Amino acid sequence: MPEMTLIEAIRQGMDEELARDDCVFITGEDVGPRGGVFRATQGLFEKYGPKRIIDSPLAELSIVGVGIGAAVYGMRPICEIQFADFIFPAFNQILNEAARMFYRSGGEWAAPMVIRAPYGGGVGGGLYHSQSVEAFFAHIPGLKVVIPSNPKDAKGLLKSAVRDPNPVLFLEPKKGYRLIKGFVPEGEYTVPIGPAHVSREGADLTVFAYGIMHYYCLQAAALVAKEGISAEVVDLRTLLPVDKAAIVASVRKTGKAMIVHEDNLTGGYGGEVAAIIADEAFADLDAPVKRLCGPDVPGVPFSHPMQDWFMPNPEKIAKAMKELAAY
Amino acid sequence: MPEMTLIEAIRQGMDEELARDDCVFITGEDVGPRGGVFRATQGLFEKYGPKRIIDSPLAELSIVGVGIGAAVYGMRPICEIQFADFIFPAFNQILNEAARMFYRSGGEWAAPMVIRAPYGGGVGGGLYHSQSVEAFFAHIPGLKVVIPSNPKDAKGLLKSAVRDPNPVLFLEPKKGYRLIKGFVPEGEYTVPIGPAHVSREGADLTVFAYGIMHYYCLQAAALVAKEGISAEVVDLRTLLPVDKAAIVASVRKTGKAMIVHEDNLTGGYGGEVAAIIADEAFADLDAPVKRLCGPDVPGVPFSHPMQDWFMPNPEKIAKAMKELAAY
Amino acid sequence: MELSKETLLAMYYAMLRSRRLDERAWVLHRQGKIVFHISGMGHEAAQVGAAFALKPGKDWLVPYYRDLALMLCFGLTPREFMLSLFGKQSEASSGARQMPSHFGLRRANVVSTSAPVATQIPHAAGIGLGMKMRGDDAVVVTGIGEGSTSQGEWYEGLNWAAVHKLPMICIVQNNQYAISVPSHKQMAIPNVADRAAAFGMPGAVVDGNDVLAVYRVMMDAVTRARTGGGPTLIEAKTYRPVPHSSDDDDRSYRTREEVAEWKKRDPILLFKGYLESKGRLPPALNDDYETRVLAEVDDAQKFAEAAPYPAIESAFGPVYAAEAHHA
Amino acid sequence: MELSKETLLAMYYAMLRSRRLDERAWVLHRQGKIVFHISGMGHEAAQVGAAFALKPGKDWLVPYYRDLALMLCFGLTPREFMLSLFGKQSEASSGARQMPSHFGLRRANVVSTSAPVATQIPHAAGIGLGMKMRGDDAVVVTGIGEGSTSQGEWYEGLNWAAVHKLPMICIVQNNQYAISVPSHKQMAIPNVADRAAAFGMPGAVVDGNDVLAVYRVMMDAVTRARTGGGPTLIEAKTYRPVPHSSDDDDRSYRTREEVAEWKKRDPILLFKGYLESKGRLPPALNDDYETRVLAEVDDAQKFAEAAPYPAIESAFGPVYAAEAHHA
Ligand SMILES: Cc1ncc(C[n+]2csc(CCOP(=O)(O)OP(=O)(O)O)c2C)c(N)n1
Ligand SMILES: Cc1ncc(C[n+]2csc(CCOP(=O)(O)OP(=O)(O)O)c2C)c(N)n1
Ligand SMILES: [Mg+2]
Ligand SMILES: [Mg+2]
Repeated sequence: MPEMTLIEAIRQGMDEELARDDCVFITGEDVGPRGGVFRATQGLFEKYGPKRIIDSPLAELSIVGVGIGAAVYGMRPICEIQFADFIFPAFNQILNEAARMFYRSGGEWAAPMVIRAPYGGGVGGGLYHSQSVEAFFAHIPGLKVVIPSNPKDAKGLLKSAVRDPNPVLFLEPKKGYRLIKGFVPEGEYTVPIGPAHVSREGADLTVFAYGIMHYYCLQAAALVAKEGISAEVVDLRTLLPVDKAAIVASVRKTGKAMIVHEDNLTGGYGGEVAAIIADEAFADLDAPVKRLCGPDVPGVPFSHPMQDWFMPNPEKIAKAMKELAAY
Repeated sequence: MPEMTLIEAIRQGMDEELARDDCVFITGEDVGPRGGVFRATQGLFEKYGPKRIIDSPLAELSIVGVGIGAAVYGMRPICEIQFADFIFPAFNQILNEAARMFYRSGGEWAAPMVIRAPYGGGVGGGLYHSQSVEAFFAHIPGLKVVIPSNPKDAKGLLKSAVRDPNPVLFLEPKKGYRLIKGFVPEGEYTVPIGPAHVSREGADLTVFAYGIMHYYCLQAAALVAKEGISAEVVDLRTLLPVDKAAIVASVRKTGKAMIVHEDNLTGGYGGEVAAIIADEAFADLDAPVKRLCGPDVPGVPFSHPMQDWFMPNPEKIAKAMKELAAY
Repeated sequence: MELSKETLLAMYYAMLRSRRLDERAWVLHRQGKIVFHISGMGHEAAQVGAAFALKPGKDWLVPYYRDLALMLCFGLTPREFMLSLFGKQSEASSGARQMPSHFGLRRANVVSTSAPVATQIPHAAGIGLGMKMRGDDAVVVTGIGEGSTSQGEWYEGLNWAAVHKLPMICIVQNNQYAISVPSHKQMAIPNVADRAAAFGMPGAVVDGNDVLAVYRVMMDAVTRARTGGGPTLIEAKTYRPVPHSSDDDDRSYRTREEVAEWKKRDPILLFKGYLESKGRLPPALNDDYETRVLAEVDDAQKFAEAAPYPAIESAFGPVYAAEAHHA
Repeated sequence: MELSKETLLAMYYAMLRSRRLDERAWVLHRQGKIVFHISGMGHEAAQVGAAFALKPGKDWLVPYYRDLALMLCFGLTPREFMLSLFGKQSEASSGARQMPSHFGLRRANVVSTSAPVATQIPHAAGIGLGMKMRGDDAVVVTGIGEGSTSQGEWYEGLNWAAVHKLPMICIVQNNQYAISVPSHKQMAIPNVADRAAAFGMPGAVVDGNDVLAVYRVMMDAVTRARTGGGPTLIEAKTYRPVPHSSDDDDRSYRTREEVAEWKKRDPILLFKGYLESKGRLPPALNDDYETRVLAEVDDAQKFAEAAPYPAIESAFGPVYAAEAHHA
């Protein structure tokens, strides 16, 4: 099992899918000779050529809209959005077109495609290169939303996404691209879209997270373990459809729940998780349901002291865990 | 106090603001001679002329984007989006531009403007003329999101929105345009953006709603009152910034909470309300926090039996109230 | 390129059939039997002229809501159209989930369409891209109104088609109004087709009320597309003799004289006159056609009236395509 | 339109000042003192030629990230620019919330800008609309790269300007690449300015490395705009001699020969040669300019290095403008 970074795993996943199925192609800004601004597609242009690795015009709505057309025709596009911050010109296409194609046509048509986008802060990117956008998409029935937290899942989930007959938004925690390393199985495997994953068993409380925040939560859990707190960590992985059963089961067990995301608190995905818990695990709850999230300001500020204030990190998470455990 | 419909109150609010401040102007599709497809701007073109009541090109992103430019220049645009379903081409402008203008410029620039859009189902409009879009916007710090449920509030809140130095999304429950009637004070008044309103006092449970669902909740509360259930009804009115204090105060009092919206359940605004309750009113909660919402399908179906299935109504709400009261 | 007598008469019949079906829809609406109709009246020459230059079954269509005549040529049956008007079970485009005229017909390569205008243009480009990738010598045609060309979606979609020299034809049906908004408020140029230069593709203005003129221009475009010559922008100048939809009242934005003037140039009248002048349409034949069409329309109406509404369960989903869907 | 010697030398000094400041930013990045720089190098003639045709203080600017030279002409100081590079307290455009080169300067009518490309174009149109409404004979100018003209936002914004004959000038700085993507992948036409015909406005191609040529074209456009003649699209052909930004490596997408070839046509070199040939720039004067610029740049760097980081609290907000903000 070779160790690799998150972005290497993503690249390998795309490479294998391109090799497996010649309906698969990639389009997006700078995905060609440049290999993507984060190098996710590095080497693929050389290997698969300009017909399958297509530098798009600088226009996200049509990157997705053209992808939809190709998908209904029978291709399997992977559309790269350079930064999640720039996905919004395509919001109409994703929401009103891709996600609704299947239902609105009575099941006659579908738009099987993957939209990949690096998201998240802590990279000195300021308001417009740091956004977490998952909550906007986790409210769109017909769309699937996936966020991997480690290389193994990233590759396996991406391969599932390419093969999925539905549109899948695949959000990649860009701060983790090179930071997060892990072992990836050799040979063909996939990780199913849907199930959450209990990545650390615990007894005192459950913390739900995804992406790089999940990575931090594991670190925080290790920190509080030294103080005798047994935290269960659940990697949600698929945000839509949401794995209600896994959420409820863990809270039934621990009685205390906390959700961590770097996206703004209000209206964020944590609200949905908390609401599920407050309804379906109410009888087992021993404490208020807590959310540790990015503050409600319109973006991650650039200057690093302000950025540090914005971003959750293992220390902040550990502190919140301790408070919850003490309730 | 004259009685009028919801849409008449909105029209009167715009008329008075146009008369009060010549920086105010209206733009949108068919707002001119046609007076809007719902007649919200009827008569205003004749009264204020083509320079202030501007038929826009059929292009929502620029209706909003041009509005932003006019706003930073010093005007006070009211931008009409013909149906909320068609607001998404402008999502990027609302989220990345209007809402962030003030914070991103360190408070130097602001985009004071109103974006009006009729929303909601039950009107035979199918997937694309029935959408509830509030959840997408109630997650955007820097934006205000307002939804009136009655003529008095509609006029007063609209006037506040026009005068607000921030961008305000003003969502109008279109099924209520002519259905909902009420008395509107004579003369000048405003209703502040921010505070929720306890529209019916009760002791056994609280139901939170807005727009036409609030109207239905009042009817449902009257229904269950006959069976001895005392339901408190809270009209949220302003979804962003959210009135946490009002939400928590009511649940402290009744111990049971339910949120009603016609928007899809998962990732909807009800999740945020439930999460606030599950955190800040946990100790006072006597029952699971319930959500009665539109089901998680990609839109309100057209054919009326399916539409009826989708939409919450007073009977469904009353039933859910009784179940919660019995917990 | 001489058209046979049979073809000319088939064209005429196609126009007549669309018209009579369309007229019946207006009647049904006045009778309160259906809730909504949006009409293709006046556009029959533009659409039938286009359709006859194509190969249904091989070529692809991404229509817009006025494309009734085009749809009928592609194989939509009057019964199917009537089912959509009544929102009845097994409606072909959406299972009665969508409003009428939100066309789509999988068996005929007609992609499902939505209401937000211009979203279909990037889809058409994507289909064209797929054709090019696969070496398919089919053509993709998409329809749109002149007002909707103000949308960025239209611009971006055509730009892709030009950059990649895709086998795509965009037919702009310029009926001079977008609901109430005259085209001089949409654009500062007289012809939409002049915009072709902005993309680097040929553009052609044609009299949209002259079915043969449209046919000729389309044949050029189809030949170009099928032989690798790339996309074409066709603007068919026409007029909508009826209100925008059954919800509209056009008296506020145009004079009765203007409408009457254009009705003299009704495309069916014109073509009938032409055929008669060439001795191709003796009165008896025309009567025969009218009788046949009436029988078809009557049958369709009866069929749809007798058809059941969809079962409520058919609204539930599926929301997501199953793995095997596009295998 | 003969320019005085003083003006010519002022232009030269403006170009030199921008260049030296820009070069220093690259040095600071290599030294690891700053995290990001995006450069205006090579674009100085286009920007200074434009700026000198305008009236700072009266006219409005909606810039893009390469507009450093234009910003300096509008009154941004080198100290202010350096503060933005270092993300230091009191940074003028955003309070160090935004990345460097996300320009904005309230005191100089320079509107705050974001990162998503082309969003500024509708803003410029809106400002122009405001000017027209108020009878203000000012002009609004906006800058953009050629790649970004693929966005629907650009199209829609210019369309508004044309329909309403707004006093707006859009300067497309065509440096042949959008990051790695050459312009022939963006569009199937040689000149962006050819797109002016699609809007019904004048378009002009100009050598963007020739400051006087740009000035002349701009003067025409400004005169037209100021006298009610409406908008102009100007395309300044130029080249970016450096990578896209400090995060880029341009060797994967263009040859060193190509870059070297263009460096021979460096706009500062060209203008220096011109001035020398006319006897306007004796070596001593040039040395004097270099010394002055160096002192300014040194001072600015020292100032910014010594400045404090923003207090964490300055990240908190305010998120919303207060009632009185735009009174
Ligand atoms: C994005 C979007 N905005 C607004 C509407 C509402 N609407 C439906 S049709 C229409 C006018 C379309 O005019 P045009 O493109 O000229 O086509 P026509 O109806 O005249 O054939 C409008 C504004 C819509 N469907 N989609
Ligand atoms: C909507 C959006 N998509 C992608 C990006 C990332 N991006 C920043 S600059 C750039 C290239 C811009 O090229 P061009 O418009 O030619 O301007 P230039 O940088 O060459 O001056 C890209 C793709 C962005 N900022 N905004
Ligand atoms: Mg039209
Ligand atoms: Mg460029």
